[in-house]
Amino acid sequence: MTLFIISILIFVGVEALPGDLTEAVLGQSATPETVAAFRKELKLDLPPHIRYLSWLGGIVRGEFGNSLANGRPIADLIGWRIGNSLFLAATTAAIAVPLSILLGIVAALYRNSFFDRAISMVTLSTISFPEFFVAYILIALLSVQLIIFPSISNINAQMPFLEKIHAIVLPCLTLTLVVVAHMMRQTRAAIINILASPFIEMAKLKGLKKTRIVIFHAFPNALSPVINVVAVNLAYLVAGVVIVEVVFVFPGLGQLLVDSVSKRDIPVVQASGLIFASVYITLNLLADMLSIISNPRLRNPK
Amino acid sequence: MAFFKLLRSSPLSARIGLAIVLINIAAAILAPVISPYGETEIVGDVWVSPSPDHYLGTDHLGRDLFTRLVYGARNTIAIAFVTTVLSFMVGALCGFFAATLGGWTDLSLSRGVDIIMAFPTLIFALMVLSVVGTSITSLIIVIALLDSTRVFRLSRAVAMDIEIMEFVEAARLRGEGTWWLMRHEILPNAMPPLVAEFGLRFCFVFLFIAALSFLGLGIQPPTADWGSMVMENAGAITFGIFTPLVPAGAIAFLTVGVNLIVDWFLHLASGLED
Amino acid sequence: MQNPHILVIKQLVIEGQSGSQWTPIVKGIDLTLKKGEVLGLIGESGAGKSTLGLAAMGYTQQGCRISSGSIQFNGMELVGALKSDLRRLRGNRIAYVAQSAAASFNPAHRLIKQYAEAPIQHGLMGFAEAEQKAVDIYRQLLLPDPENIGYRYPHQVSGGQLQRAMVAMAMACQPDIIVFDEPTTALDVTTQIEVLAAIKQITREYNTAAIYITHDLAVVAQLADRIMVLRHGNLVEESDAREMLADPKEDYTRQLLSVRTLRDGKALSIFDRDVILEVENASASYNGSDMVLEEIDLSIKRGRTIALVGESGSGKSTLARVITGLLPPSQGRIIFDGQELPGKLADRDRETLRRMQMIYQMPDTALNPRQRISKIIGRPISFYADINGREKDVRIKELLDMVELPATYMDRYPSELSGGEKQRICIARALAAEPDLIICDEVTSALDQLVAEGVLQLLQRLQAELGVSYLFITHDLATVKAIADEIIVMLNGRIVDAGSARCGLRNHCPIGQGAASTLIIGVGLNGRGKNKLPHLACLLTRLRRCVNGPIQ
Amino acid sequence: MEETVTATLSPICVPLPAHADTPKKGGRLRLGLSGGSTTDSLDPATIPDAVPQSVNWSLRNNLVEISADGKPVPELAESWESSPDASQWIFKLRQGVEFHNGKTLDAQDVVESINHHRGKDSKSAAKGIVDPIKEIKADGKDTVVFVLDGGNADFPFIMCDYHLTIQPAGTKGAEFEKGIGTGGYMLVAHEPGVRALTKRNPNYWKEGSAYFDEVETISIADYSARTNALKTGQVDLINRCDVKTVHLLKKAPGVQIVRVTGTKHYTLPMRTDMAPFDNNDVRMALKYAIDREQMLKLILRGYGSVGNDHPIAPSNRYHAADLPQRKFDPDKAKFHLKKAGLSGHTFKLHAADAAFGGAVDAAVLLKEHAAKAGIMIEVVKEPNDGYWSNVWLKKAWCTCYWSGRATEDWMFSTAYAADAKWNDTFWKHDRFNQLVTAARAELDDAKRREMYGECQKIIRDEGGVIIPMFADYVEASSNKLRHGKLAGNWEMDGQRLPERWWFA
Repeated sequence: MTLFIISILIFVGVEALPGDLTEAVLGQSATPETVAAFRKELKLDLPPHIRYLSWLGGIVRGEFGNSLANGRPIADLIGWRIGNSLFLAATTAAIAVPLSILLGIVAALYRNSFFDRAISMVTLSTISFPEFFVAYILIALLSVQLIIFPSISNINAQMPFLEKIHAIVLPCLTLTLVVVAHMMRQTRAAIINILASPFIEMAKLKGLKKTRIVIFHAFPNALSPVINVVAVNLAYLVAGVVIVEVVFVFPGLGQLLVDSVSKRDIPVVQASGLIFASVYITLNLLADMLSIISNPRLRNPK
Repeated sequence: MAFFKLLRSSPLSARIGLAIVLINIAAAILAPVISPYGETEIVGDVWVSPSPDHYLGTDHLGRDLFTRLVYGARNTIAIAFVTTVLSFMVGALCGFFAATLGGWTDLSLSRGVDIIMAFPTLIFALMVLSVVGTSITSLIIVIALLDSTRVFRLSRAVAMDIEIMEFVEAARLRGEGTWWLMRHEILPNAMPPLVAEFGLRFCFVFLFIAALSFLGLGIQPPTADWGSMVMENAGAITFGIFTPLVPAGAIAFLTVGVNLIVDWFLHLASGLED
Repeated sequence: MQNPHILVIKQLVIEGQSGSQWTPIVKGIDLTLKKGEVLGLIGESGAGKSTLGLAAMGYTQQGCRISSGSIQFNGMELVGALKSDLRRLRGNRIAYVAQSAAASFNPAHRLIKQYAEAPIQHGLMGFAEAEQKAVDIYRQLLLPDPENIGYRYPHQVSGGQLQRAMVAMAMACQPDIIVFDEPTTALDVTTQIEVLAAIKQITREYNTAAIYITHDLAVVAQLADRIMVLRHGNLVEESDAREMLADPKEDYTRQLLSVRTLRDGKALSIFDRDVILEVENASASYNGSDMVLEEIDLSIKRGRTIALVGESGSGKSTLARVITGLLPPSQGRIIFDGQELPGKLADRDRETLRRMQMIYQMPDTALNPRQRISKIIGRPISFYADINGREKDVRIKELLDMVELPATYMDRYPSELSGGEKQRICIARALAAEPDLIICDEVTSALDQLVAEGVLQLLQRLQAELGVSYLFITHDLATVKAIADEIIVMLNGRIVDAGSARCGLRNHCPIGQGAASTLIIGVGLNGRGKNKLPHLACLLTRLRRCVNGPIQ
Repeated sequence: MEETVTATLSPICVPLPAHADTPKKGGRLRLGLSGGSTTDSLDPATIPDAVPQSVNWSLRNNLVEISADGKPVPELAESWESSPDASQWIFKLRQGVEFHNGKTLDAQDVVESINHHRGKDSKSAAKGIVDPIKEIKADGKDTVVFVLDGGNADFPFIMCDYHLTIQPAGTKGAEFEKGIGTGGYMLVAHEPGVRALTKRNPNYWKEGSAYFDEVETISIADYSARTNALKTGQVDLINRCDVKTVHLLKKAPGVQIVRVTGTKHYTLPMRTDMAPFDNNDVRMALKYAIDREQMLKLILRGYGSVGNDHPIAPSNRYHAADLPQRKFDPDKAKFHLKKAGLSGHTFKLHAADAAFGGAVDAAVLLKEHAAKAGIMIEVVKEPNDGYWSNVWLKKAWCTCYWSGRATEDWMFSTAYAADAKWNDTFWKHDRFNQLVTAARAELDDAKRREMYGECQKIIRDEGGVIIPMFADYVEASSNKLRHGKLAGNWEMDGQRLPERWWFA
């Protein structure tokens, strides 16, 4: 249902953009005749609602249709890009999620210590820089000065896995720096919040070690907010990384969407928009489910 | 005054944050006075190193970087501030409405926000800005609206927590209208989390503008704003020229400052002593 | 020779932080505890009894510090001891039972895991052995299904059981001392008794010394060998329990001990037969299908007080919501002063709303913390009567005077007031509307004994002066006895009995005859199963003791 | 190290000895190029930008190609001749040329390939340039005859257009994406907007050409990313260097800068049909209000040459070198503005970097210059997206660029003739239009030079366009790459880099 409304919104949105695909593709060389002929070929001369309905019909049958701009099947176009986007997101998440949770726990454990303050300043600074700037700095340091990692991550299907991993180290690192701060701070806040609970005092009065209290008593109860913030960041990693894709020439979905918007390639915009929306919705659902599973109160009703 | 008393008890970090923010605001207000050159005046060669003539050197067009930075403070802070205020007005209002009225209003507002949030913000902004053009006004409105979805969520959640309090029920039983409930019962109690969020959102806004500038939809040149300045000069970093670090540093500086205050504020509001 | 005292506290001063200042909470108290002895610490909130209790473990809460004095446990000095040494002691040699078991059990872990944690972490035994012991202790504490109850999560067990599980947890390492911090305060009367019995039994059995902290003399009388009365961080009186109960030396102690005064027989007013509110055949539910209230009939006379009693979950508060219009009834009528009211709050006119006011259990949440007292009380005045400016201020002062508060409170925020004062503000706010009926939802249960009594007296006085009616929702029998003209007993969403309060309680009617006894059955039966009726007699005696004060 | 090769069409160029070594085969060339998009296709009718241009020309050939000297030389056509009035052209095709799929090239392939751009239903961007073709017919298997609607002495130049590549007859729709042609490389993989991988065509008919084993073309839109990729050796060549940083890039080890002055120029078209630009004094005022030298220095960092408000580059055949260079002259600007009675008027200049890199900066710079002449300009930054459809040809004054044309006639009849579709100044000048038509059919070289000279003067003094500068094509490559004389008709050696360059 939500997806349906989103698809209508996207359609209306792209329709509302000035110009259409033909003008965008032909650019400076558009003439009224060529534009008209082009439109006819792409059936852009039909009224919008008919185009929408035929698109919807295709989706119901499981067909995304073809790109207007280059006539390729959208499923092919999107297929490997979403694979790439997910690959990047998964790799980043594999580093960022454990790292930020660990840092969050440690920061909560030694809160107001030098370590806590240092880590909070560092993460704060990383989110305070524009994303592309972090990327440039990393490139300048790790790719240009010390030639360790490639500065562009144009992975392709033929690449072996390890080479792929090597290629995406820098975008991964950039994204990690961007998301870790948020997740870590939330983890820390959630745990500290829990630390005010009576059962934590109880645990202290049982003579437990600080580490055990934080990990065994506070963290399990802070899971729900942590899961939620992780979900939000994962959704961002899949859908919101256009800038990193541009800087690192990474063939992800975001760039496709931006290109398609600028070329008014409606079916591609629709399809990728829907994918983003479903990723977002799925992740949120997943987060809700995990929250329930992590909470014995909800998992084992009376 | 209560404020100064509070200030005296504030931790060092909060004082640093406050100082940072005040410096920025002062720079913003006094921009025409303290800047040695005109905002868009070309005064020298491109990317000149710092010298007594140009404290921070020049930018990619040969304009004085210090001047640009100071004017950038003015524009960036003003725009981000207006945007944030707008987004809070819209977001908090809708959030409170949703929480107080509940039912159908809540459902439709929340759904609507869900739908907007399901679409990547940056791309959404990109699309909308392509339609309406990139004047400062449209930039402010579009970002404010996008941002207000986040504010909506927060204020709705906060208002929901307050809404179940008995003093709200008492006011309801008294027969008070929705507006009174929102204005007098909910808003004052929702202030601490909202103020904290305001700080964070404020920082987010100029980072967001910087991202938009990167994609070519930012603030119009020659208006100086930090995000565009980073973007315009970003190419230099590859060659070991520090110019883009200056506006980026300014962004980071202010963000850190605001966050330090926010942390302190949250700490005060939570009442958690540690 | 071994010191007979297991715990010796000398000249202990503990300070608490308020703002940037340190103010003493415990002001130089001496305390000794022998092996196996139960010491009762009694006092109102803010007396410093919890702080003192925790100090026995060498622990202070955040924002507190021990500034001078000494605490010796078994000859070992705890003040200034190494953190690791203290940790080895806590949970092992000295254990703690907190006020709210529901909050003090980690909701994420099973009971047995939390039970076993201390012994395992202190290296006393492995999990299997701890598990074995747990079952034993659970059984001794009369927990149902002792073999399996440990494998439940905290939320799956009732409050009384949870509190007993916490006692069990404290016993896990067989400590020398257990600090009980108001372990029964948050419980219903009946469950209180169960827990008290369990504590008594188990401490005797293991010869464990205990510090028992409470504000309720009735409770401490059951358990303690010796009692210390604290007030404002100072020791008021200390003596043997029997001695103190029989012959208190200090006024303050006497005040605490004094049995609540029953109201005098009230002269029937001319309005006596005048019914202000009638509820006819009302049913209600939150989700449309599961009825929370079923076929409720009720009438309240002008100038009288009706007490609505029942355990939590019996539907008392829901009934209040139905009457106020917050929850429209699915069937039935609500007639106020002869007029049928619309079910929904939004459909009622302002005049009706004015005439029916409500006072809540927790004054903390019932008062907007961001409004000054003048605004809280002033708003109903300007809202209903459209009185503003000086006239309003005069009226506010009158109201403050009525609830026995100084006029200077006008400019204060609720957080600057004590609990009892806040509740008085709530009353003033209700009175500001000049209502005919005030619904009081557990208005005294969050207050200390003496304060609560003051509030009840105030309410009675106001009733006499203003002729207002009260619908009094409570689970506390003492309150009922103190204030009600009539009693209605609710159980599982139905009214199970009704009748006159005074005759019921004053006459100690046998089971099944008067309203009060019905109440007791209702209370007793709830959650225990009707086939355990023989147990009731014993229960009743204990209950009566609680109600009427200690009989030893 | 830097090397300047001026003048594609001028004879001054001497190949540098360093690059005179003999070409050799082998290696994988990796190009990191701007100008690609995920919506690119290999249908020559809709090729928009550098990446598909380069890929298309590695896969396919034209009838005629422009040599490094700027002359039309035979490619798939072996030779051609025209009727005396230049209105009929006969192209003889090369024998034995095979497509990648094994089919042999014949006249029908050519006819269909050109017809792809003609006719009512054509969506081709090249429709405008093939419009004058009245008829195309195959005369046997290896001769194609073009009948034009008027004489055009420069017709072979037209056949060099990058859209007019030759595909096998019958190619349509998605088949274009297979990239079948007669070119030096065959398509292995193509992911629009990401990369294209081609490998050498072992049967390539063109001798001494296509030296690389493989060519990988990677789209890198972000300039810094391109620079970094080159510096870190992930690509061998990048196009469209940011002139602001070229001097820094030059210092990087293993990098060489390749620059060519071509016909590309930046323009600021004013609509002569709209107030206030319908007044030539206003146009003159603005033309005098611009400091071209400083703009060239700051915007192009010297990588280009100043313009003289007409679109004919010094490298063009009939460039009027004797025309005095227009200088920054605030007094004259004031004078003209006053004459127009518009002192104190604020002019709106619509700019976006879509027009050319640095367009917005240039506009801002112009604003500063004009301010010295007391002229107020407001720079309106337009979004890149939709710039060509919403701003160009719509707003009264905006920024624009032209890649230029190989011939004067082509340039003039595309953008300056009264009936031209892209007459972006909406300029109508009778004398100019007569001259252009006459010169097109004129065969006498001296007369033609004279006519085109006058055309340039008219545009300069009465036209609606400010042309502050011609921009070099600036590329940077690994110094392992070698090349011959560079062509200037397009960037990257006339977009023929993959088949003309080699590894040392």
